[in-house]
Amino acid sequence: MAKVKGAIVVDFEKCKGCEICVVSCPADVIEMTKEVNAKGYHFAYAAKPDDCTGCANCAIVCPDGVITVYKIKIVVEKIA
Amino acid sequence: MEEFQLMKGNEAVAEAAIRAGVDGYFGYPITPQSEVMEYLMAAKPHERTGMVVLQAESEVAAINMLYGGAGAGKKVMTSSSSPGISLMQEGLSYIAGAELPCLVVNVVRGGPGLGTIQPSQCDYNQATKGGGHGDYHLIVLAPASVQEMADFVTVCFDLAFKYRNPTLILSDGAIGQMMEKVKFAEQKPRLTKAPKWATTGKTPDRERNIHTSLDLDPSRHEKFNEKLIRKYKEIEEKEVRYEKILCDDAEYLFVAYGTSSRICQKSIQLAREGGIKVGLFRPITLWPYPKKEIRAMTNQIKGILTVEMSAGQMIEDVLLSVEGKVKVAHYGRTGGMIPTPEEIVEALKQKISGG
Amino acid sequence: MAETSSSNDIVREENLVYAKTKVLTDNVMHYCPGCGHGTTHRLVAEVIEELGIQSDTIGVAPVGCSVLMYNYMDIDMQEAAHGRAPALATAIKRLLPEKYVFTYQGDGDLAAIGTSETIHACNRGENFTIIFINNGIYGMTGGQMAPTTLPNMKTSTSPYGRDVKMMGNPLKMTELVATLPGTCFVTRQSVHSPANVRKARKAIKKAFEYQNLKQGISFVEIVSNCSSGWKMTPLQSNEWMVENMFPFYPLGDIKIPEVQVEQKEGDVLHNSLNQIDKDSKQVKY
Amino acid sequence: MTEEIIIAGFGGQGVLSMGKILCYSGVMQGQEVNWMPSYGPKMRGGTANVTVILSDERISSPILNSFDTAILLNQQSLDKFEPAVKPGGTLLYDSNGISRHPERKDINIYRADGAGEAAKMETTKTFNMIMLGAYLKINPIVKLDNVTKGLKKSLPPRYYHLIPLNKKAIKRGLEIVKEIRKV
Repeated sequence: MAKVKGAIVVDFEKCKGCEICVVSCPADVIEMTKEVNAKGYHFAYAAKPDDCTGCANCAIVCPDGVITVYKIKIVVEKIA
Repeated sequence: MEEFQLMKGNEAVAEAAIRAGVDGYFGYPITPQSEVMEYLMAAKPHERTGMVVLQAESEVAAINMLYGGAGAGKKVMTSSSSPGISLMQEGLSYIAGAELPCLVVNVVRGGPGLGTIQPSQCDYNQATKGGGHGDYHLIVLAPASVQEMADFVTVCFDLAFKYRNPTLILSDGAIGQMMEKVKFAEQKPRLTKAPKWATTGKTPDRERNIHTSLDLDPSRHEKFNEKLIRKYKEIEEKEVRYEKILCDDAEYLFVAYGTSSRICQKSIQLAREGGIKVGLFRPITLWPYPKKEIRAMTNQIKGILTVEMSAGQMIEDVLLSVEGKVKVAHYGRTGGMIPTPEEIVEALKQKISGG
Repeated sequence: MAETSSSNDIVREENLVYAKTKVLTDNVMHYCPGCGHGTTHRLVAEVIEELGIQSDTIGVAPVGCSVLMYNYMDIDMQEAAHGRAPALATAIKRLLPEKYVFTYQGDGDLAAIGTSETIHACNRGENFTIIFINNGIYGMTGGQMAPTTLPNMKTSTSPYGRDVKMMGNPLKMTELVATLPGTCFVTRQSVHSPANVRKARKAIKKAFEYQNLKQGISFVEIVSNCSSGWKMTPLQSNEWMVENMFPFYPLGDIKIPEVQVEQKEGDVLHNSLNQIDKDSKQVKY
Repeated sequence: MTEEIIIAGFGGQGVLSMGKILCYSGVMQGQEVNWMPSYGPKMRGGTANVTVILSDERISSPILNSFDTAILLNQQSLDKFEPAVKPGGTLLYDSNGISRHPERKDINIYRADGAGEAAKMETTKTFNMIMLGAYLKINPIVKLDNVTKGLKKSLPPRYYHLIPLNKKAIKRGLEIVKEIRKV
């Protein structure tokens, strides 16, 4: 059985904290940080990275193109 | 060798444009220059050279088409008359600000406003002092014959590309509408190789080309303006053109350009018949203005009459040139009226030479 | 169940599924947080990359918020005077007919000061693409009423709401240009959600491909937000847009050419262009 | 030699084209020429005039106040341009519809009933060529062969068949011109 697993990398210095990625993530992976970046914005990060499927919804709605998305298929083995 | 043709100034500009290898003409009809586009449309330059001729929806659109075409590295031109040229000032300022080459032909008519359709020289200030917003200059040439209407098309494009600056032919309804003999240069090919600054698509071997006149950083923009100023200085040093007629023994001088310079030649004849030794200094480039050359004349002459079909616009440049050394007066007619040779002689007597 | 990889294992070049296109520069865009301009710039850049036309594309930037677009796109661009982008693009495309030319214009630029240039370029059937951002407001100058401002919508120059009796009606430029014989493909999209972004991207791609039909302007309106001008958070502005803008400016294709550009894997656009030229006599609109 | 001519009459009488043919004839014999029309929204039946200059030298002003020759084809033009003829100059007019004839004593005055003659020919469009012929009788500044060449240059090829008729009209003009007064 194969499962898709993803990861996002946020260029947080370029993030403007608009939160559109947050509402666009079907797996509720993304949240905003409490701290701010050099420009004073709370920025997006993968709060629940394990739930990321690499669907790239966050990246394609990001107005500033700050999210890069990776994805692998992993084999889940049953433990006998 | 090609034979002479008999043509209107407006038609000569059009034929010269095709022969000069102009890539695009964009214009909007207005009297007294509509023959330019009419001739071009009839001459099928798209078949002769591949030249694009397009009737735009307005002068505003036409000049901005020039802006686009010039950015793409092409030889582009338009023609219009006074009210239309006013509408083009926005685009001219942008083209000057983006340092792009183009040619605009102004066949001047009487103003202000809708004015009249008769010949005038009332757009001198607009043409030579910038015209639109910002510290910039057009290179301005004033033809005095149909032959020069044709010749200056090539001259202007050479200057426009050499300095990456818009150029303007300042003509008027008389030169546009009158017919004279004209001989055209051989057909030149259109530009096939784009200048390196042209927006033709960014290839991997170069940085992207951007044409803009915007810089939100004033200190950087000041540097850009200083660069423009240096360019204009260089043009002032190198590109002044003028003609002197019967100046060798002249005690008095007419300074006149375009149509009025032609009329003054008749006036010289009349004045000399009456014993007044007068010559003509004809600026061909109105910007850069032949200041040094006019000043040099002050050693020899007693007074200057500028003759303009305006309330007196070029006289300011003459005054700046002579720096108070000799008396300078103006004679002109306005609103599309043209001074006659006799009137000019009378004005010379009354204002300058006496008797 | 046990995972066989960690996040560090996933973030590798070979696993990349989405990264910013190289047709965008690394300059940080000056737009406000959540602004649709950024997304739309990216889509245009992605389409240029996908079609492999970076070295054949010339863009024309407007005056408005996107005046500095040329700082963000790694392509040849010209900055137009306010409203005149279609005039520039007309000349560029006519003088370089083999290139891809597009204008990028806001609603003040395209639908107010540049109405004449827009309508006449569309009506002449120039073969370039217009990307039109409609956020119902003048963003750059600080939130004044635009020709596209909705009835009763508050702006700095309609502080009590747009009174259409006094201030006139919103202008639906997209429907208007669709009626002109010189337009080929006219559509209205948005970029506020992943699904809409995907649709908008397809539309922009088509709009560029349709330049090869030589059947006229391809016109893509993007209904967008303006959180600063509307005085909302980015998320609120998107919600407001869905509730208020979309009913007035409904999304979807308004005009499509009957002949579609075929896209096969590895196809060079110019091949399909030749085919289209052969077929074009049968095209009806 | 410089000849400064004003031709004036009703629009549609062929005033401008008479000037043009004269200019072309001058070009054919290597002269400098200038043709300066009154322009603008001139309607058929309105007034039209054109200044024509032929010279062996560079031409100065295209705008003139006085003329060596005036060819005047209606009363309005006669009234306006009779005073503009230089003393000793020439005035040629068509007498059709003229109630006040030229009065000056210091100029040469000629008359040709061109309109009447044109009515007798196949088409009244020959009027201007009759008057041109009359002028060339008074002052043969251009050779008739050069006029033929000039006609050919100024007409589009589709009108070449009209050249013989025009030549006939010019010849008729040569015959009918009458000297009224000579200084």
